[in-house]
Amino acid sequence: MKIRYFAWVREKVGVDKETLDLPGSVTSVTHLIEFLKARDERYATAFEEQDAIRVALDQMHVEHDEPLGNVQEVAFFPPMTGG
Amino acid sequence: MKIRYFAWVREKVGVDKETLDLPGSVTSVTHLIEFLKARDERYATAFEEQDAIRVALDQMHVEHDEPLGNVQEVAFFPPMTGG
Amino acid sequence: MANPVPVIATIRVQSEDFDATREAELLAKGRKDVGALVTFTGLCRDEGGRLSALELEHYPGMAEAEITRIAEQACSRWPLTGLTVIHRFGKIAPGGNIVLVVAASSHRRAAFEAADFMMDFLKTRAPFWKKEHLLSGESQGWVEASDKDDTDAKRW
Amino acid sequence: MANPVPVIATIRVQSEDFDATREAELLAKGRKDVGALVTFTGLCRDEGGRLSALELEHYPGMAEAEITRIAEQACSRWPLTGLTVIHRFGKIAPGGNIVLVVAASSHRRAAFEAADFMMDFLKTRAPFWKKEHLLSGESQGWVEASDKDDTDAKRW
Repeated sequence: MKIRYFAWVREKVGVDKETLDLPGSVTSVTHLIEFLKARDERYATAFEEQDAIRVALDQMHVEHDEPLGNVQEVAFFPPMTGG
Repeated sequence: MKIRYFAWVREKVGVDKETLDLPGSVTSVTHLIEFLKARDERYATAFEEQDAIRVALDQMHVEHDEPLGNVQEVAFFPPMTGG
Repeated sequence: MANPVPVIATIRVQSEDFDATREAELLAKGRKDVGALVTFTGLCRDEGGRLSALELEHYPGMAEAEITRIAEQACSRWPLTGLTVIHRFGKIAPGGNIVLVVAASSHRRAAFEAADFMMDFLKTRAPFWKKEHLLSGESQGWVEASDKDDTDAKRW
Repeated sequence: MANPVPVIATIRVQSEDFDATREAELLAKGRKDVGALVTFTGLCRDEGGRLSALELEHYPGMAEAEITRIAEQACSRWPLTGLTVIHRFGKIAPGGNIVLVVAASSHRRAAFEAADFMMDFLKTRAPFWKKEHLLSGESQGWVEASDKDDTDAKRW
């Protein structure tokens, strides 16, 4: 699965995108965040304030309890500040 | 006193401005309208729907019960449709 | 939210056309405190092909004075960095400009609300009256004031 | 109030500057059914002389997609004759353009509300993030999302 990070999430994780093979137990956004946090200190720091992180599946905003289904691309980022 | 008329009030009265000497009994806008209506059929027609007519004293919107005081200029016109 | 030093609005009542861009640029150019610029342009519609022109009559003197009073309210109510209002009079063909409001502020809500407020009160308080001229060559008569405009103005 | 045939909005996400006038003209030119044109331009402020630039990061692909989704909502909700949205990314100096919304309609409330709606949702849903660069040469960090923006977006 392709994972992208933006803004300070990207800076904390240290990469802007990566492709990961996920275990079958990772079926929702929340599971994916837990999986990432357990990988490495950088992810643990990036996702420390987990509720503040926004997520998009295949470029659509979703909530953390959304199932991952067959999505190709997951993105994590802080609340938007455009406009 | 200088009196001005605009839009369909002007068309019905037949002049765009005139200067009238008013009797001392004409002390408010309402009195002035009554005075004009009694003058001539054209005024009677112009002010037929009296409540629809707006009035300005010295270029400020006022209500019909406003005293005339020492104003120089009275204007009568329909509701505005600019913008 | 009120601005400690309200800006002086630029008000013009004219028969000539205006350049919305130029007016907007004048409010933003060379400044670094303007975060939001809202421009409203009111144009003459042909009402489904019925109209050849609108003719705008106005009350010279009072038109400028009343727009200035409305603009002063806007400037004291919202923290604007600039406000420009231009209202044309005379005969205007479909597609032509009638009215321009440009509101500049550091903040977008202030700019939006001030421009919206100005338009509502220009419609209901500025002494202008529109007469319709038909393509058939007749003069159709005076546009009637809309209740919707009165309702809009009561929002503020 | 809904338009029977919603217009197709013009959406662009680009690093290049835009010309607000030209975009507004494209929506009005040669038409006689446009009565109201509302243009919102969002500009980079220097925050009282503190900033040398804002840097806008965006999510390519999703930025266009999300703005399109917001614009489709606006087009189905208000009877617009045209809608253009341009959002820039990259480094933008104080006084520079960031975002443009132009809404055209026969009616002024529709044009005002659609532009206002677009801006509220661009702020809270379009995937862009601002980083501040200070005059001192440092990078100050990421701009925090404002609660006010969330409140504004909940009005609709």
